[in-house]
Amino acid sequence: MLLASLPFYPLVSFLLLILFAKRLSWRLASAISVGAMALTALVCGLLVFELSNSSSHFINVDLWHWFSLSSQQGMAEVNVSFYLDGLSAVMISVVSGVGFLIHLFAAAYMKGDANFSRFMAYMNLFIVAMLILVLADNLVLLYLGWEGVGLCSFLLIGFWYQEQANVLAARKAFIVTRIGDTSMAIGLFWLFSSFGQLNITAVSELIQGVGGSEIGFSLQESTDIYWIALLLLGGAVGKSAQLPLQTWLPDAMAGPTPVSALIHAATMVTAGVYLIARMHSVFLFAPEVMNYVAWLGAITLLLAGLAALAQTDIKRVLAYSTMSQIGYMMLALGAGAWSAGVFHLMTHAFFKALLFLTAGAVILALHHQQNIFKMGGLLKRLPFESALFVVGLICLMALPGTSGFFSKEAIIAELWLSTTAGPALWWCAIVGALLTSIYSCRLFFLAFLGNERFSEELHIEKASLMRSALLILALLSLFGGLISLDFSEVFFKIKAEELISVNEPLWLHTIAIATPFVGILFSWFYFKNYRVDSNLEDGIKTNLTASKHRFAIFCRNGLGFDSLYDALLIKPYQLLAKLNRRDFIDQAMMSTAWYVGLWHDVMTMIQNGSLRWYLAAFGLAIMALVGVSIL
Amino acid sequence: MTTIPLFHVLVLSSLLFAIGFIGVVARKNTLFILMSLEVMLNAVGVAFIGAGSAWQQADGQVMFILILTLAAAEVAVGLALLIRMQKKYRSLDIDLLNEMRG
Amino acid sequence: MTLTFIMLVLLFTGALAWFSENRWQGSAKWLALIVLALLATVFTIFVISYDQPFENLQVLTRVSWIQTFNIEYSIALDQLSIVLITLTWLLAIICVLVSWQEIKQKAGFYYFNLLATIAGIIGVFVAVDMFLFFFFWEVMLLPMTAIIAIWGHEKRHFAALKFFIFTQVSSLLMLVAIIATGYFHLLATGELSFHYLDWLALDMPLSLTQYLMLGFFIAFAVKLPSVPVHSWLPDAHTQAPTAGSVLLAGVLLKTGAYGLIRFVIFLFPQASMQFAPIAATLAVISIVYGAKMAFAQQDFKRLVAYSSISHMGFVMLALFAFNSIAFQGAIITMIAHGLSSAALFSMAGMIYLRIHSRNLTDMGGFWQSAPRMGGFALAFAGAAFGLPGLANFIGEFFSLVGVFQVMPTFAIIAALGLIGSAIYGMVLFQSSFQGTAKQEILDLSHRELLICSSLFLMLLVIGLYPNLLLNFSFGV
Amino acid sequence: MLTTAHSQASLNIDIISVILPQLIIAFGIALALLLVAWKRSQRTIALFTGAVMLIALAANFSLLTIQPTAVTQLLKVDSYSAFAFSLVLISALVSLHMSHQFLKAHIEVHDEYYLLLMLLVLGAGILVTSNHFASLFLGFELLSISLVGLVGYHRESNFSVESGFKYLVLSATASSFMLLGIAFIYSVTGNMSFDANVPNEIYHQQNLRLFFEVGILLFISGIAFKLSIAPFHFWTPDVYQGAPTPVTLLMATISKVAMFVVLVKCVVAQNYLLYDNVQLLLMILAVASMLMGNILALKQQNLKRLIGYSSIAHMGYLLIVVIVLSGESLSFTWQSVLFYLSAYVVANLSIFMVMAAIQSQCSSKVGQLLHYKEELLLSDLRGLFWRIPSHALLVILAVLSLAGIPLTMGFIGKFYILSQATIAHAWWLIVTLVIGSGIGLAYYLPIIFTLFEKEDCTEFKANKRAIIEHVLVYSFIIIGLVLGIFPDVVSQFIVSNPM
Repeated sequence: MLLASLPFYPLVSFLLLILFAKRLSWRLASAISVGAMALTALVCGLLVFELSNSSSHFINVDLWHWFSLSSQQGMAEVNVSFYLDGLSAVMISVVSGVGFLIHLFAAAYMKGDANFSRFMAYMNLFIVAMLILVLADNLVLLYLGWEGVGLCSFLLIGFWYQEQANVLAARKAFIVTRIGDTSMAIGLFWLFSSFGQLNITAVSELIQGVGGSEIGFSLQESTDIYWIALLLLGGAVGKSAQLPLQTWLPDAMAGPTPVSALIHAATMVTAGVYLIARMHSVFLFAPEVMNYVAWLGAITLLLAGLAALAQTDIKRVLAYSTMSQIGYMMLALGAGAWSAGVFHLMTHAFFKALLFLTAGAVILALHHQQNIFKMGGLLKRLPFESALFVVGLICLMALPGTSGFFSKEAIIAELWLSTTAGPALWWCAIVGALLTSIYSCRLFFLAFLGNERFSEELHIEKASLMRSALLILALLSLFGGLISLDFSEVFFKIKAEELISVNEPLWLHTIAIATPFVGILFSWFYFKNYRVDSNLEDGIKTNLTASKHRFAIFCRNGLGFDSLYDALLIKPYQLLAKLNRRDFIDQAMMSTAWYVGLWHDVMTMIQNGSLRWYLAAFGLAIMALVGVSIL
Repeated sequence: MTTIPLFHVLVLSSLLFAIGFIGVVARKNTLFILMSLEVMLNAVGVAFIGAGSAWQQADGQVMFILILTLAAAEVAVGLALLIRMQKKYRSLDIDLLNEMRG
Repeated sequence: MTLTFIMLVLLFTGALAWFSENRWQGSAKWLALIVLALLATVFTIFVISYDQPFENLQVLTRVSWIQTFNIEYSIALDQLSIVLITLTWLLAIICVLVSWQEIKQKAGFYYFNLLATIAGIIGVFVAVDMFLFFFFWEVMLLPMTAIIAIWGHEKRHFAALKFFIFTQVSSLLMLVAIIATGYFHLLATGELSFHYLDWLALDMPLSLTQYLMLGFFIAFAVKLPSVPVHSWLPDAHTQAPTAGSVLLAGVLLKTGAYGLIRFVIFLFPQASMQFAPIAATLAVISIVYGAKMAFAQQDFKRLVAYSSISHMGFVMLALFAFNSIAFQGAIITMIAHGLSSAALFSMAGMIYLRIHSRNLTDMGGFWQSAPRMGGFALAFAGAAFGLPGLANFIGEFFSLVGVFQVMPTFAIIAALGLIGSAIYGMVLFQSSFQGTAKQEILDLSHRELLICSSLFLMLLVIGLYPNLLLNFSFGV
Repeated sequence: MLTTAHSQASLNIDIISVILPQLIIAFGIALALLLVAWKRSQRTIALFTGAVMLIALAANFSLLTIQPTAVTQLLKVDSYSAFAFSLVLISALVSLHMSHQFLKAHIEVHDEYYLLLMLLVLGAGILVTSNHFASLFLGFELLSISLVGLVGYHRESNFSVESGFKYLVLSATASSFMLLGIAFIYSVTGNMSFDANVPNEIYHQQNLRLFFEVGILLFISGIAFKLSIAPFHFWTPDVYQGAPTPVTLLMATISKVAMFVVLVKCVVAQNYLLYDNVQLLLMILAVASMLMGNILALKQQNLKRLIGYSSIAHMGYLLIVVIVLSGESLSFTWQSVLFYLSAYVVANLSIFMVMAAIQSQCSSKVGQLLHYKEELLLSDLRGLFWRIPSHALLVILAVLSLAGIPLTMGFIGKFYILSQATIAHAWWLIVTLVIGSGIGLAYYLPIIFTLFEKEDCTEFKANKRAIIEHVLVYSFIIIGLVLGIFPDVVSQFIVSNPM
């Protein structure tokens, strides 16, 4: 019952806020929204506790019967009902916990805004949708949440809708993800038509039942599974900003920073990962697709890292790093390292939220200055924020001991031996880690070391709300790695093929651990001019600028995907629309009218009131008719 | 006595009729048009009489008489209109009468 | 008998409103509103209190009308018609509400036309004698055309003419088909009959039915509308007054779908099965083409009109899938589209009332000054692009799931329509309510609030609890 | 043979009773002449004419259910002809009222007008009952000559001479063509009665057969001219426009009805349709006039011309019935023809009534002499609905009926035609009909739209004095609606009788 109530706290607060939008004072509004979140977090904690010491490995609750689809395989009940197991437990705790903290932060961060309560309302609504997504026990309900979070992200990216840029960013985010969603929807149709089920557990049992048995799948079924997996992957790719649908995420940074933290770092973008983890039973029987997942993850990981190296906007750096981290998760899932992937999801939520929020604080302090080349030397000026940022970064770089370390190592460790991944991907992961550390250092040096490159006076926000939220997040990201997740009940392993006794080379782990340090070392020297305070060397301030190298610019613009899609899809569509604005079918239809009009003119010409012509016509007509009837 | 074959009569009447019709079409003067109308009607009369004699019936002649009366009536109305036209237009050119069109 | 009574009362009230408006200004709308509400309740009571179940047609009245052709005045009800009539009542009341402020001059005659149209529509939904059906089918057009032609916008005459000619010519083909079927009945059974039930009993050779079916199909495809005979719709919708568009989009298009169900698919099953590929192709084309055209439009109402084409494409596709899920999907889509498009059109009307323009380029940033309006606009746009939780989603989901089981390729192409709908939905919402504020407008008045919220609530309820409709079998 | 026919025709009472209406009209004419000699007054002559016609109508009513009876060789009265004649009389009465309104404005008295009117009716009466080429010819000429007189009647009008001449010359030509045709037919068959069965040997003698077919063609084209069927339609718009409105009404109703009835009679009796090239000919005519009429009427601003063009199209539609007519379903054919004709007549009467009303209102008195409003443009109807709903309603009904929209008689008429065509599988004709009526809407609807337009330019207001006018208008609205919804009321009069 507690489970059933979970999404309703934020929902109620959303309704309150949206109904009395303008009439609420900041205090009241923040109290409502944050309070609701606190309640959610609390309940969620209770639920996790309940789950952990309940005998069964899941809690299931029906709210009401939504609809039922009849098919050859029988009736498929699709209910509005929640399903809580280890996996979803992790997700809801991340969502509600991190969500609560971010709400806390946002309440302070957005204090000045005119539409504060609307903002908080959207945040709550987002939490609702996210919880539904996570808790859904069938794919249709999951799709509902899926679209819901999409809508909320659209609303929040375009929160400051007066700027056209934000509007366009919001549109882009929505439509690009919608493409993924559509493929996912088709996946659902396919799933239903071939298995007659949409309930997640039912589907996985069905598939495992058939796949695990001696009979195995018929050829038809296996191709079906292949396609279903592929289409679901499409959905995941869309939401999680993986190749080839990643282009919306950097633009999404147009939204307020708490939004970026909550939606585009911690929760929503990882929904794709969650989806794949949820449907792992389908993916397990489509090894090719698992392979694709791994490769997609790896490529995204590398490209995003590359792009992050060239960014000038602090939030965009973080956005790309988010992409690459999700790439890690995908890689893990592709490799069949489900729990590692989910684990990384969690830790990443912690430290990336921390990074974003701190960045937000910094940006606030710098009067919405986001360009890291206009920062520098903040370590002295904002010690608190800088410290927290460092914490976030070391987690991101996965220095030993941090939460990032545990999760990432877990992933990398499983790659080498995985049947669907293999050494090549392992190397990718390593290179990715290297890149991560390098761009993290670059970011850190540029923003926090070196000489101050901003003129105006800092405006120091000492709101205790913010700081407490940041602190908690920092602690979580430092020690979140110690949380042990047990997914033995959740993830189903293909038996039969035992651990292949190819003992992996010993140097793997050493390399994996060493990589970040190599990166740091490299950048310590390579980014010297960023780091050192140039005032010490000579009086004049050397004004740093982003590199003008063509390749750098290419990377800065997201490796040209945007322009590619623009040329391939958007421009043609717009052109088509523009050419055919007048609807050529309509034109064709109306041309008949024009034709008749033509005849009208001709005949009216004949109808020239001259009597003798009429007589002649009479005679001619008769002659013609005589001719016709004689011949 | 030898009877003229019906076929010839019909051909003759058709020729007459054609002449009359051409007259109606070609003439510009209203008076002549009326006259050509008479020609047409009488051509028809010829046909009727020929047919009647061929079938040894009086019907042909009866029809011819009817036609004559018709012709008379027509001419009467026609001439009345003609006078009005002369009054109005000071001319009998039929081509003046094309104010209504389209 | 009750239904006849209802229709007569509607006409009579129309006339009354017409005259009373000349006496007392502004009496017509109240009269119309009250009577509509009363009749709606009467209808509901009648349906509830009726003893037989409505799974299949219940013939209520059957009296001889024109002996010369053995034509009868015969009306019947079943679940399908009940649902559609309920929708009609609902939108009728909405129509009166939206024209509350909009219609200033000649209001009396306006309400006469409105009520006459509604009477005609109800007649279409209940008539089972084909001649009677055709009769209502045309009678419903006349006042609708009048509404467009008298109270419409700048190009109203052209639009009305186009609308009328399209429907008229197509329905003449249907008339020929009707007559042909009637005389085939004469040949087969020895007596002329235009009664639907008699025809159902008749078994006709496929070689004949395929042509008859085509005759009916064309008429309904024009009304639906489906590419390539859709082009009357954008003009009619754009030029009509708000209530006109609401009625057109909400109910008149549904009569086309209703006809497809009852007089094409149920009457000529084999023929329509045989025809299904072509119909499905047309449907898919209209889905994608409509979405694309909608994206291209600058005119708010025109955009919505093209989106209707796209949505009705889903209906047709689902109907020609011959699959029970798809069938349910089609019906839910009909209802949902009725509500959502009506909502969008009334939204357009409200905006027009404020800024006297339908052009999207004149809009923008209204959210600032009219947050409630913006919220509803977003909700309705969301409904249009099938946001889960709202009715349209259920409809499209059912349709596509059903279609996928029969002809996957079509379903996949149709699913592209979802992307297209997202695009035009975004364009619609963002260019009107987001961006820099072009001008300040007033927020919703209480009346408008009532309209929007009631429509939205219904969308939401159907979206979250579709069993309201799914419990009916609709005679499959 | 005529002579013998006369001798054996003992004028017993039932014969007289059968042709009583025609006789009444004939005597009415004679009496009218006497009346003129006795008292020259506008009112009396008008009232007298009206009375005569009413009596004739009453006398005609009893004939509606009569068995076909031959009156000599020349005439044959049956229920259909009776029905047609009552249509003729009704329209004549309406036109009489209109003409009275139209003429009483003038100073000098117009007895001859009413005489011509009665002659016209008589001609129509003979035509509808005629069963012999001679009587056909007589009626035809009676009709056309008196029409010529009426068309050119209005002396002050600019167009009277022109339209008069056009009608005179063209109809004279047409009738002479028809006569030639009759002559040819007679010369081949040797018998001018419709009932005469054509001897077969004409097939064997080639040259005569040629004449026979050409004869039929000429004969039909002569009638087609009167029916203004394309391509013999050229005179229609001009004469319609030029003639005074009541006369136009006569042309649109009486001559059409009479001519069509006689055409059907003759085609049925002599079953010309056995010759397939006649069928072909009729098809060509039908298709041509369906299309041309509708296309020409597009964008037409002058109301009378528009009606003229639309009449072309309507005759085209009606011709379909003749083409597809078959021996067994003869009564059904008659029913269709007569119903369609009555729908057409009612519609025309309605429209012309309003047109005449507008004209008589809009014509301004200049001094003593009245300056008559010649041109009646579409724009004169603008905003009529908001000023005189009754008249506008009548126009709307009429136009819808012409357009064949349900709720009106026109639709039922179209339903008849479509049924006929469907039974005969004449798909091409159906397609043409559909296209034609589709085009037709493009000029019918604008009329209605103009009625609804906001601004009212003409000063035409309802004048309360014309009671008869209002009675007529309302009654015609009711007739139109009732007969449109309950067509049985009409079709029960068109009782079939075994031929």
